[in-house]
Amino acid sequence: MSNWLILPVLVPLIAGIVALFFPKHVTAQRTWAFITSLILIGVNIFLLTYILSNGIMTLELGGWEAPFGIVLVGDSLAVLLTTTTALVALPIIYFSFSTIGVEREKYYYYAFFQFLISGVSGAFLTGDIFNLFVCFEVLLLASYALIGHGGTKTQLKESFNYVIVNVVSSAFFVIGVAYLYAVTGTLNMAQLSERVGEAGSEPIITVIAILFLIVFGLKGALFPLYFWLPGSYSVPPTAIGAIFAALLTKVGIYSIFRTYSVIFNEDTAITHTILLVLSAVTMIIGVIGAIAYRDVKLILVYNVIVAVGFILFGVASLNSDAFVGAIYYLLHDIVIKAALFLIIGALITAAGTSKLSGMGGMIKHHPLLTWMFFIAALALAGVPPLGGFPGKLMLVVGGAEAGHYIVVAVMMVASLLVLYSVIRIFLQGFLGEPMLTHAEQHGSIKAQMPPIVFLVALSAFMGFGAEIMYPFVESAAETLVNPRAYVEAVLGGNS
Amino acid sequence: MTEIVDWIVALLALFGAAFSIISAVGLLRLPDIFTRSHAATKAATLGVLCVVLGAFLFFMVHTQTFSLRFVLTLVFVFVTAPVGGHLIARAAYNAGVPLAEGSSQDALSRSREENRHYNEEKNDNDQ
Amino acid sequence: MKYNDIILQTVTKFISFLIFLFAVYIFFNGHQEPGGGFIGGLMTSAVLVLLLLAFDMETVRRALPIDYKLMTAIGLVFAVGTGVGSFFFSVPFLSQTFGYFHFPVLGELELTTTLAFDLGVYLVVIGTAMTIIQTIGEDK
Amino acid sequence: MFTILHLAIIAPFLAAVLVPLLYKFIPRIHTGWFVLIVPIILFSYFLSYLPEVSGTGSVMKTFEWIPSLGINYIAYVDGLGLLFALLITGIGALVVLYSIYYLDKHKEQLNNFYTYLLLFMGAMLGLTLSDNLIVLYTFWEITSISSFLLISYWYTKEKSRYGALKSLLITVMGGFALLVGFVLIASVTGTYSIRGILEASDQLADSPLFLPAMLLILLGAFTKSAQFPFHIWLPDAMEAPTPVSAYLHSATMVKAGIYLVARMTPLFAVSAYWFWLVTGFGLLTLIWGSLSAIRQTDLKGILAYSTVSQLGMILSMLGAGAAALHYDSIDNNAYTIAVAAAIFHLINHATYKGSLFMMVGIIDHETGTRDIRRLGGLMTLMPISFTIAVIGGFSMAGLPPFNGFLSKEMFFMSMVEITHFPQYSVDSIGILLPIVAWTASIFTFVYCMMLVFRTFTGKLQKEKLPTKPHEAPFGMLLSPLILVALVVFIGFFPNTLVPTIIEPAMASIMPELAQTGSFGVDIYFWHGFSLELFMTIGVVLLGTAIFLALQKWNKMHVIFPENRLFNQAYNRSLEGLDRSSHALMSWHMTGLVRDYFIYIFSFTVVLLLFSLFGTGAFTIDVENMVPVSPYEAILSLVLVGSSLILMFTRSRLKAVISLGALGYTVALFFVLFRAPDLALTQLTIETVSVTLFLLCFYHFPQIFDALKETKFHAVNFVISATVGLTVTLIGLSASGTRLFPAISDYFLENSYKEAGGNNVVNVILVDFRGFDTLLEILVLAIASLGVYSLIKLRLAGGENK
Amino acid sequence: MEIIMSILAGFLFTVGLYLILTKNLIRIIIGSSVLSHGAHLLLLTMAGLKTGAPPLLGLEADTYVDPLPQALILTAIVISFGVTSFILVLGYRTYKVTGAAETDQLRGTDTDE
Amino acid sequence: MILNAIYITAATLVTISILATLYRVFKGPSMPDRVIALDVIGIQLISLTALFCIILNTRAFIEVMLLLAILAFIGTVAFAKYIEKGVVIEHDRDS
Repeated sequence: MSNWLILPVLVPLIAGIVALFFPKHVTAQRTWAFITSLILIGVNIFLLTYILSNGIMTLELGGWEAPFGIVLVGDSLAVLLTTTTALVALPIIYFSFSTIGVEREKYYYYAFFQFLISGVSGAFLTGDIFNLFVCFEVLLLASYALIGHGGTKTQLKESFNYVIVNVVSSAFFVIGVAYLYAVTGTLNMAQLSERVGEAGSEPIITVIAILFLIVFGLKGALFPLYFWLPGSYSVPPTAIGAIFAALLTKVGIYSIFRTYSVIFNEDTAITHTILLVLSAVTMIIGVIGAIAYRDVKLILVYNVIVAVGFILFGVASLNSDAFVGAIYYLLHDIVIKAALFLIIGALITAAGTSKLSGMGGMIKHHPLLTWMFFIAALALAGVPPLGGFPGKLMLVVGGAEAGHYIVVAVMMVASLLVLYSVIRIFLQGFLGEPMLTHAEQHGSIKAQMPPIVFLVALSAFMGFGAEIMYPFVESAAETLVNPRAYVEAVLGGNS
Repeated sequence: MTEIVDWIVALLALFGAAFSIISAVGLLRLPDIFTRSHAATKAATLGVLCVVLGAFLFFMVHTQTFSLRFVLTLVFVFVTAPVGGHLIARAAYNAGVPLAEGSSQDALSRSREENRHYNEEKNDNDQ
Repeated sequence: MKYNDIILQTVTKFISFLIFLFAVYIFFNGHQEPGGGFIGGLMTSAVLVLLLLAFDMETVRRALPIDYKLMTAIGLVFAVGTGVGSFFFSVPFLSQTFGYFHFPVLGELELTTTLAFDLGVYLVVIGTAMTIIQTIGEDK
Repeated sequence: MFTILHLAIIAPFLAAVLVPLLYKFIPRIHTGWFVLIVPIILFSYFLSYLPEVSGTGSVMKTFEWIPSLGINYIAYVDGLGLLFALLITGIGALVVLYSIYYLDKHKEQLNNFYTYLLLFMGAMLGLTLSDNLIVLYTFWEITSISSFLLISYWYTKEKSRYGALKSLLITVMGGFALLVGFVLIASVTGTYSIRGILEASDQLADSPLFLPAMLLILLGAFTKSAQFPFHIWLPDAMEAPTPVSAYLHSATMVKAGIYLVARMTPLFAVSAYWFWLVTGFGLLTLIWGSLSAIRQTDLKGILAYSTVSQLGMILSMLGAGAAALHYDSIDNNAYTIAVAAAIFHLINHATYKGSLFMMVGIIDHETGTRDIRRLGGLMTLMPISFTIAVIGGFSMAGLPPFNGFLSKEMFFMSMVEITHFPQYSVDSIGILLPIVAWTASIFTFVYCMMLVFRTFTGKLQKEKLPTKPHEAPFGMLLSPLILVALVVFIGFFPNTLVPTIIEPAMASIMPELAQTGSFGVDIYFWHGFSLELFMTIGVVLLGTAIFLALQKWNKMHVIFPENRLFNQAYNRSLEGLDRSSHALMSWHMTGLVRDYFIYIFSFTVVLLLFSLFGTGAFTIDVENMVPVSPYEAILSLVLVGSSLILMFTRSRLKAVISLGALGYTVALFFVLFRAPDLALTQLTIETVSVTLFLLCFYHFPQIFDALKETKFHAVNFVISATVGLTVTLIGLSASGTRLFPAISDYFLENSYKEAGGNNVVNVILVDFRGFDTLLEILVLAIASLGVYSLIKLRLAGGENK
Repeated sequence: MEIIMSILAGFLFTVGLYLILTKNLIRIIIGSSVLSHGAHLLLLTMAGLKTGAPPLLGLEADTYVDPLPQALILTAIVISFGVTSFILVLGYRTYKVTGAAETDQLRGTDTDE
Repeated sequence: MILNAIYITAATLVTISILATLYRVFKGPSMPDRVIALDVIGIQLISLTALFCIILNTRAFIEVMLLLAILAFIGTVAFAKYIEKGVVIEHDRDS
């Protein structure tokens, strides 16, 4: 039974491998990618329900007992995230059919995509810090391949920066693991948790914690480590940008969640203060960026950064309400970022430009797209009862509980400006005088609508159906607040 | 028995090291690439021969194992070192690296003329 | 003018065979002595690189008509396949097993499923290295 | 449970979904007719609640929405809620009726219009009939959004979009403040239910969060109700079609803030801050709004500012009414009159303001302009409109026999009364309150007169009108006529409203007082030669004088120059935000990866060194270290040497050679530290990498050979050296703090026994940590395929040459 | 020895980062390579430079060095090989397509088309 | 013990010669000089590894020696071809 836990990694992995065998058959590639994504969703949902009723699930890979072999840990948080990943992957794959271009599809596009999903799921599930590094590398390599895929001028310009920044951060990841291994002598996160707990507030562990914060902050685009993000997320084709914006930063954030709740939970005074300040500044810098630009892609990209600040604020607040909020927000942000990117992609297709000044009156020819954008924009800003709201509410509640009133205020101002930044797209791009007549439209976006509608509906469901999600989110937050359960599930409580 | 072999090994090791040093000195002191290449291949291979032979003996005595791989290593070095030296020397010549000032003659000067057009990578050669 | 690399090519023919044998040896012996799929694979690629250096792309391709991308994929299939097998035996994913078997001529030999896994690694490493080198080499 | 009441509240939303379908499939019939059904049914439905909520009754129905987060949809109908529900649906029905004639079904996108309108109606209903603060907040935001959509309905107009954005930003800002306020309240009381919170109000009063929560909630209410200085969004919101203005700005949207203040009164009224803030801002808004209204030349502009001003008035009455809550019973509690006046005026305002907006709409529709400088003399051409204007305008001015007079009298009365309030130093500076109220009323009178007489009397300037004026069709006049009929009716029979609506609403605002008996509100025209009457007479006299004087000078802008202070503040701050953020971004987002690294590394180093030395984590443990052999030291020098070459070399080939040397040396270190597998791997990989480098050099340009700009870069060096130093220091500290034995003995023990391998490293790779290896070869595979597709796949837009 | 190794790793980091901070593509790529060497050496050092036999049980020694970090480093080496080869190709494709040999020529995403 | 000292001395000497050779890599002056130096370093590394085998008394590194021999050769060939022709792997020599 526990073997099922590997499936979120294995299904896309196998899907990708099989896709390598017939790269030139585009239809087959598409069908295969679509079917496997469906299977992935099914597997994940099954796991999710299974875990909710049976508690944390572990899989000792290779049958080697916990601290020695690699162990996959499926707690609610991890499986919620893999499920959301799968749910986002499907529409983006569908979106790719009509936007990515046959040429790209022939050059392993879907394989890279599946490997990316595989790496992301692996990073969510793994309970081993070095394996986390390897999973990171898988998803990074896949992202390198995707970001430069097609090799257009703009893409290449940014990909080099992207790759080099991540190479450096990987090097830091390795030395972080090295330090941790020197001090604790283990790699298993549960055992790390135990050993760090036994060590008490050993100062060197705080230093290592901060190093990890920097490493994950680099992946997660935390202030002041986000510089690589705007360029690299805005250049690749929309579908790729969408999956990046939806997932890649989230993996970094998830790692901060995991390491800061399971491992570095002893001496929180310094680390969490740093986290708090950084999250606030990240929100601010993100909205400033979102306001500063008149390019729809860039506006969205900076909004990715804002969300990072929001979610980490939940971690910094360190109470169960805040964690619930952070998880809600995290899950929703995956969905809504994907949705917004796809919408913007369709918008750019229709308008022929990504500059706000070059578009207008889209509502006239594309009313559905307009309303999808509007709803998504509101959901992004956390307007109730859409999906962004429960997360934001609980973040505010948790923040207030922890007494971080100033950051709560910052968060509210940031939300307002987020709304401003996206509503501006609405006002200038969708409303206003139509720039193009019907004949001049730059391309049909009909085929792009189903995934958009699906994602927006998913986002709306996350708001209206917050109650349905709550048990999962709550138990996820529970493992964060109280990592004992996690440790016991992995080590069997006897070591 | 072991003792004696050990001393032989030590001696071989020292010899090898000495050859190594010689080749290094040669590499440093000799005037041009071609003479240096001579020092490199000759002295270094000899050095390696001594040391590896020493190691070979050492393990033969200490662990009673006869490892073919030592021999293989030697074979390899001996087969490849001259080829490598040859290739570099030829490359150097064709790339237009000057002979030492005291060289009496350049036997391949005609062929060098013909090869001018291959020397586009001049910039690789130091300023 | 053309260079003739007779010396190099002759030596290469001889040596590459030796290295290849050595690589295979190192691959099979990896479980007991230094070596294994990675090193074996890398050495095999080193052989191929040497061949490419001594001869040229087309010659080598004619001699060894291999699609290295496919080789990579097959390698992955091997590696993943040993894991997927565990689903049928209801043991944890990637569980490996080994046993000692008696063979008529060779005598007592150890056979492990890790060998299949390692073979996957071996193939992927060769496939990867050679795909990269070949594509760069072909690029005009 | 989901009840009919819930259904009724969200019915407009459901209808909103149907509207586009109806519009699309039944284009022949004006969509408005279908829509009209909704508010009419709802109005009658809510009327049926009248008996139940009379007195202190209420109806509560709970639907569990997100109980885990404390968010339940509790529909709660009490006096106050019902009052609003009736206003919303009643005026809503009239507005829809009016809009059917106002909006042309061929020219306008009716589907959008009615969808927005229904959304808005539903949101207002939900807002006023919710007991749960979060649900209330939800509807609150939906009102902001639907009003945004309504204002931007004519989306091609620049000004519509400007006004829409402004109203959205301001009201959503208030909304966010409200949310935080609610959360603060709930964090003290532990519930989001208004009922529950009122029960725990003592607890809240003692909490340090009392004041912040109150301020935040007031901020929300003030922004929504367009109180000074947040009123600036309202005049720009006049870009919406007139039916929208009539709806939003007379009866609904702006009243949401009033509703909230009324709702929160029992919770916060004990505070002096509440009293002064609400009353003070109310009066300030009142006078500011009426002064601004005089300056307007646009009819809708006048109405907009008049709305601002009137809202201030209602709010000030509610504020003054807070005084009543300081008494335990209704007896001898003269301050309840203020609350009664507030509610009464709320109703009156809805009636006359609605009719006036519709009247302005008619004029706009029929003459093509709303500019009073171009209008005049329409009395004979549009007699019915004129009648509406007179009744509505006079009522607003507070003239008898209309309902406005009654509530204005009560307003004066309560303002005078409040000066007797013994607390909060009202007895000293409180005298200002009636004076301000009275002054403001004079200007109110003036702009009402302008509205009526500048439009309908004087000379008709036909040449200035875009279209030939004539009376509007009957359908269009119907709604305003009904409203003015109400104005007159209420004027004559105000007490019909008292037991049915006003007193239940008062009971909601003052629940504890309501327990002690009836409020005994009695509204009548004549109550002797009281102070209030003289105040009204004064208003009329002075107002007429000023109006006539203004008429003569016709240059009111000289006396009251257009003051756009707050508008400018808004515009400037938005522009400033845009510009400064752009400046900030282009300053640090240089696009140069080196700069980014500088930031990142500086940050990293500062943080790490700070934590290393700040926490005293730095230690060096020399005890357990391995001694150094001479050759190891020299080998280190080799490593240093080859990397130094790398650092300063100008030739790329030299760089690769030294990179190779470096890699080989590293391999030798692996040998030294007894890692044969590593050494083997490192060697082969190094060789293959070097080959790769050489291969790639073919594709790099010639000029690339001499690496340009290799002069020593001090800043770079300092930064990288500090990072290197940090790495070293942490490394030393970490290896000096080995707290636990490594887990690796297990591998040594079990490698042969369990996995059948002697080479432990290999066994770990393929067995113990086989998953790592699986993913690792995946990485390799991706890398190779990535390289392949990078080279082979060249889409347009690539390749320079 | 630990001190020397730590310093060496730090030094390799310095060199690697210094190269990365230059603007030249090739130097950056080489820098990333150096950086990973530093990381690997550090990982080895951090695991403890115990004296003992190489982790080959066939040697039948009394003590062995810690095999786990070696496996980790091997993984890391192979991964960084993959990354290096990718980035190398990316570098030269970038040069060919954009004509930029220095990162400061890679600025501006909007000069396309 | 003295034997061990001798081994270590030998190892030290070889390392010194590596260092000296490295100076040639640094100094040049021509590219082939560097390559030759690199080739020599490779060979010296074999010696050094053999010495380590003796010092550490382990057979574990024999493969390393063999590999060094192979790879040093491959490296040298690659460099030589690069210097000579600018291209390491020819596409098709006959054309």
